Amino acid sequence: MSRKISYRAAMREAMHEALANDPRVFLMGEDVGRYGGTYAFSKGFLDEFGPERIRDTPLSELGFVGAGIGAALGGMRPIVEVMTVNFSLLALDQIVNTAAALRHMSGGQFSVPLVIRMTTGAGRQLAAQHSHSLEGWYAHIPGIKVLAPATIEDARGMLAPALDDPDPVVIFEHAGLFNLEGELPDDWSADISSARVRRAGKDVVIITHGGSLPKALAAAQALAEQGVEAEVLDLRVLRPLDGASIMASVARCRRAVVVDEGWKSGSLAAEVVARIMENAFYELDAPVVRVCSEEVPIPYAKHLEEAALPQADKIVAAVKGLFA
Amino acid sequence: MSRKISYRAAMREAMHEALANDPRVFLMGEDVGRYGGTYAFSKGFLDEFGPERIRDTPLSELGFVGAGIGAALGGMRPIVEVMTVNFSLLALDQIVNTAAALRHMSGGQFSVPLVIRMTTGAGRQLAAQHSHSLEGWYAHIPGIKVLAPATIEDARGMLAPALDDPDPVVIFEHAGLFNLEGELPDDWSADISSARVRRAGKDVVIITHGGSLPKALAAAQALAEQGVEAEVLDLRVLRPLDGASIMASVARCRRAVVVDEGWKSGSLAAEVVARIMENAFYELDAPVVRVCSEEVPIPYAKHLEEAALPQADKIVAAVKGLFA
Amino acid sequence: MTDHRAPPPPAGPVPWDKDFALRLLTDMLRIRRMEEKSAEMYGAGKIRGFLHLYIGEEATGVGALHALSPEDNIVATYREHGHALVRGMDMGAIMAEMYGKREGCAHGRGGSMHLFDAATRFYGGNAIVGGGLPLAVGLALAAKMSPKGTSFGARNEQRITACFFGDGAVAEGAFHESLNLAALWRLPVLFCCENNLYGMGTAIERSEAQTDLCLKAASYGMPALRADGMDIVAVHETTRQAVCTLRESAGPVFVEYQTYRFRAHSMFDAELYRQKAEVEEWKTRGPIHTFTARLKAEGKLTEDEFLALDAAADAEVAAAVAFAEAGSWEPVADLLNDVMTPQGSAP
Amino acid sequence: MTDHRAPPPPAGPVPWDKDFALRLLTDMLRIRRMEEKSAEMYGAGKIRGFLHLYIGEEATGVGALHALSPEDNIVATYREHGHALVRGMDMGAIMAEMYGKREGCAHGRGGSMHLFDAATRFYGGNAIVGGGLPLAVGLALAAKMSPKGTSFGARNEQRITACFFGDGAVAEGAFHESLNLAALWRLPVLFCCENNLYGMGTAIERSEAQTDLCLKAASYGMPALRADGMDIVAVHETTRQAVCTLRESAGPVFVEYQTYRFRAHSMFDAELYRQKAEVEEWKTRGPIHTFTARLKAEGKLTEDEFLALDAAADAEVAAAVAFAEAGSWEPVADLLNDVMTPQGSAP
Ligand SMILES: Cc1ncc(C[n+]2csc(CCOP(=O)(O)OP(=O)(O)O)c2C)c(N)n1
Ligand SMILES: Cc1ncc(C[n+]2csc(CCOP(=O)(O)OP(=O)(O)O)c2C)c(N)n1
Ligand SMILES: [Mg+2]
Ligand SMILES: [Mg+2]
Repeated sequence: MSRKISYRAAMREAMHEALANDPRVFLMGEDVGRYGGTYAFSKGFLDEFGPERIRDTPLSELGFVGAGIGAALGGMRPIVEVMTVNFSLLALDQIVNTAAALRHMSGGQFSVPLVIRMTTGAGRQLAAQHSHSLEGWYAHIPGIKVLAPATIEDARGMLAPALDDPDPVVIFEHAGLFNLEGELPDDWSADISSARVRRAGKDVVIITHGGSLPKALAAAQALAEQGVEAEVLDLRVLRPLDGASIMASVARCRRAVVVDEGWKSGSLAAEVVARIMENAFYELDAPVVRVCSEEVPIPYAKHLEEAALPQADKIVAAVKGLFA
Repeated sequence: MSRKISYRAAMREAMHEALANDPRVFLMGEDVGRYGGTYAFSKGFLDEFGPERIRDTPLSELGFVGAGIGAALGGMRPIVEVMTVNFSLLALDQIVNTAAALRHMSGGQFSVPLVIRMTTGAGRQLAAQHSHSLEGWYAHIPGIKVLAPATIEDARGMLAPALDDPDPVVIFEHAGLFNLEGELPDDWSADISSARVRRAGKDVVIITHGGSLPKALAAAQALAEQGVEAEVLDLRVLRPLDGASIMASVARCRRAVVVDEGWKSGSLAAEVVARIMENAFYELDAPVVRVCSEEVPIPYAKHLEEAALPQADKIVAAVKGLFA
Repeated sequence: MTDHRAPPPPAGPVPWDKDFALRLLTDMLRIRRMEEKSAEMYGAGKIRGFLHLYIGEEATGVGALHALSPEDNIVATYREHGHALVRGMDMGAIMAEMYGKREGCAHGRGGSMHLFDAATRFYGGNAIVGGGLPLAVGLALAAKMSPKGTSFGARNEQRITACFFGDGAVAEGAFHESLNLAALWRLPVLFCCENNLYGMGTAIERSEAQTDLCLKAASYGMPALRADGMDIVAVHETTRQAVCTLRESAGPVFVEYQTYRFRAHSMFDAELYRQKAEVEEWKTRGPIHTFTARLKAEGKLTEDEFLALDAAADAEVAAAVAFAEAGSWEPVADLLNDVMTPQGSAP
Repeated sequence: MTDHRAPPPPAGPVPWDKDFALRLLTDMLRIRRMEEKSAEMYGAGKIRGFLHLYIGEEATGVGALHALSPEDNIVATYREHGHALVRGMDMGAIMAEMYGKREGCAHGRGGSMHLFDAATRFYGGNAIVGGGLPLAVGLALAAKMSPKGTSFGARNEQRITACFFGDGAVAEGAFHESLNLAALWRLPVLFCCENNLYGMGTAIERSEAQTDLCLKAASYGMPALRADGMDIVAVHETTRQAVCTLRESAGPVFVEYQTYRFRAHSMFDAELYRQKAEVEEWKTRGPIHTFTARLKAEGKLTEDEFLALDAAADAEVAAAVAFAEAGSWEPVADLLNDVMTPQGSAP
């Protein structure tokens, strides 16, 4: 018995559950309280949990992310919401030099059980400063885990294990998914360690994550109508990558396309391709190709933004290229 | 007729020349003046050029890097020195959201002729917060150029074209190279667009940059003594990558090892491997492998730090693995 | 919910001749009508992305910018349509930019949050809160130290860089670093803080431990002035005074304009964080109708004249919309334009 | 070159009983001897990386930390050997850490700049200037809001988080954001600014437009106190007063300690930025010999007692060095330890 719910509502439920069940959990970030959350994720929470636990912060990304690290060290389980990945650039020093390194620098004396959530991605005509997809940057840093819930189940299920995790976990939520509606199964519990096949196939595997998953699924659907059975692998966990699942899909399909909204050069997709090169070179019937964002700051104009981002038709074309 | 000079002295000469020849050029950063430069690159400059042009800044990385962008917009040609890449995390917002995007956001009305120099890399037992190699992060950003002078000629020659460039150029100087001594040829002029073969070979190409170049050359030497002719390709320019030179070496050698001091996952090396996969798959006799840093915040203890970083013996072993 | 009681509406004599007074009134009307139309076009789907309206705050930008010279540099935020227009940008180029058309000031690459204009030294349009502050410091540094004969930044001791930012930006580290640098290096920066009491949904008392923003300037040894941002006379005279102080002290000056945003933060804001009554009370202090009333009371403006000005503004808006509608789309083939500067073209 | 004239040497009565006075003197001596030996061992190549000595500033850390309780949290910088020692860390564990040995407090992973100790709530050692400030705000937030019964952060209204940082850190955005957050949220943070007049080679007047650092606190509505950091009596009494103020006001307090670094910034500093004479003058204010003289003048200390204390410190140092020398290296096979927390082990 499942029920229909939106990605936004699922994430909201997950936060509500965490706040209701664990007094150490609190939500901190810009406009999470009175405003109701930039994307209405925490609407109503302020009245229910109060201003101490639904804590509106000043515009001080470096300061309140660092405060979240300190609060985690102090025994709390903070959920720090950075409004969008674009603003997280201001907090990177605290995330990379403190949160990720503290356990190691202290010889294992201190862990940082912190969850940082942020909206990522383009597609809403917000232009160059509001359209970054920097998950790949975060996935480069030892000492943190990086998640990308791309389905309703994961929006509902990934927060709990992230909060249970003794180390910093960064969760990327793609703005293009918030209004996604779908069936939430009764058992939506999720791990934060494995990739998952979202559509089975045998001719090619489309490896992707986050906001590109619906595009990959649409491409697979279109390809099916043309007789190509594309498998779709959702990475889900961007650090550490689930190499075994990637290699299993590649071994099965012998062809792969990696789709990633990050700019192509230095993208997370490059890491996936490199892993395939290192571990499944002899399984490949064709070189792996990438469908990423064009190397341009994301333009405002709709037609240019669409042209800059991965799209289902580009994925279809890339797949066909593998059989040409 | 060449002359013997150190990497530090070469970089110093390049800055001195720029300051002496172009009144729009000035040097700004922490301790570039009275202290003489953290690594003595600008020792004596204060007396010669004065405090306006050899401008000591407060500890305000975000602020003075942003001020450099504004000064460039205002007609100057600033050389902004961020003491080390580790501290540049505090300035990333200005570099990514302003310097790199401004020309595009303004529809081409404003360019940012700014040069940002920073020390990068590990190897001096400075531990987790002072040992980053994040060139790969910068190389992901459209709108900027990224350079890694790894030789005395490039330390001497790359600054001038970087200053002539109308767009932001970020120069990474690996601390392990500063005391490098060598012969500077009379013509040390350098381009900022191409990779260069530092040692010719035919059996395998070792692709690297920056502080790993001497290690790659040492490995090639050791391999030669064992009968393996390794070519060494110095990327020099990390964005945009010189794909043609990479593919030419790969086509010549049919085997490749990519060496990069960044952490393996999401490293610049991953991008190089992905490009080879996309463009030279059928030229390969074996999968390309990477020799990168281990996925650990760099430890202080000497033996652990050495074990965490790429070393000549690891490169030799990786190359031999390709022939196993 | 905090209640920000509005002080009594601006009143008192207008110390300007009719001509000047009407010029400022006209600019406020031009902004108001342009933005009302922008909101309408947003509803119609012609404008997308984020749209931050300046409605209610017009006196601040108009009064301040009229105290500056064409040689000065301007740095603004994502709530900058008004500043761009007063600065002298063509309304058609602004509207076309919001439409995403090639005829826009940035060919549709930037949109509402990224208006730029080299001709009027308008350095944008910045969607990162506080992001313009370091930029302004650098522009002032260039004006102070750039050698004679350099083209674009040609040395100009007289040149001021005015940087507009909101109350929310004051909490950012960028604010602290920028004010310190400007004061330490004695740079001609006019820090124009548009305090509209909220940063998105966060009231200033929940953002600042010290809500008297002028006290912040003191911690950098920087002179600070405050003006009623709803009173264009106070805004303009205070800004003129600030410019004098800046020239005499040969260093930066901080000005706080106390104003209020009548509309939602952006087009996606349910305004749960403030009471309708508070907004209504502030609307009684509206910069346009209060200034209009004062001018009429002084016999500097008749109803007919007002209607004529308003009609002219409407006509300009209609023409701007027509221009935007008639505009073209940049070809997708040009997507990668303006990422790097073409070789040879000097910046 | 600026000349920072030193005020007259600390003098006057010591308002403490002999026992307490000697405890503080002893701690200053222990730090001094430990660091002198560290410098020697650096020269001998036993210690590598960066080594930042606290020599000359001992009165600050010793006087301040003795005003705090074991329940309080401490956050420090890369110049933290002294704080770590006074806080109660074993000198052997500190020395072994600097040697990079497994027996070090962080098994040699951190080194001189990253001393940590959970047992004494010593949260490090931070090599990013200003990096510890937000951390301290968060620790105080946890102390204030963490629910009863949670193990590590067990709620403790009495718990203060003391954050040490230098004058150079004041220019960082992190300082601004952290002080505002602490004041805005009324958090029990004691901001301990060790103003030694230089940030590396940059004198404070080239770093701060406003060199009166206590005025900064005012811009956050935060009470501020100042103490002669070379006078351990002033440091301790002022810090005790600050703690009282913090408890009464139930909010953060800022304390500036005016001190001076006798040695180079790190082991790679040619000290071109200050005059020898300036250093020599400040040395006449040395915290240890001036305090010793005052105690002797009051008959609270005899030369023999002093020599005995000094000998004890030397002995402790010798033992610490022997411990470090005898220590072992972590096996390279364990390189990847302590990156992530092993499953099951609660943080
Ligand atoms: C660094 C950063 N953080 C968060 C945001 C999201 N945001 C956009 S506007 C805004 C409020 C800014 O308030 P204020 O500075 O007072 O300007 P106002 O909108 O009131 O004119 C916020 C939080 C942003 N754009 N940049
Ligand atoms: C963010 C950052 N920028 C630069 C540095 C390099 N650095 C290390 S210590 C230091 C000076 C700090 O001065 P201050 O805060 O006064 O502390 P002090 O060394 O005087 O105790 C600098 C510039 C750093 N570690 N972190
Ligand atoms: Mg505001
Ligand atoms: Mg100092």
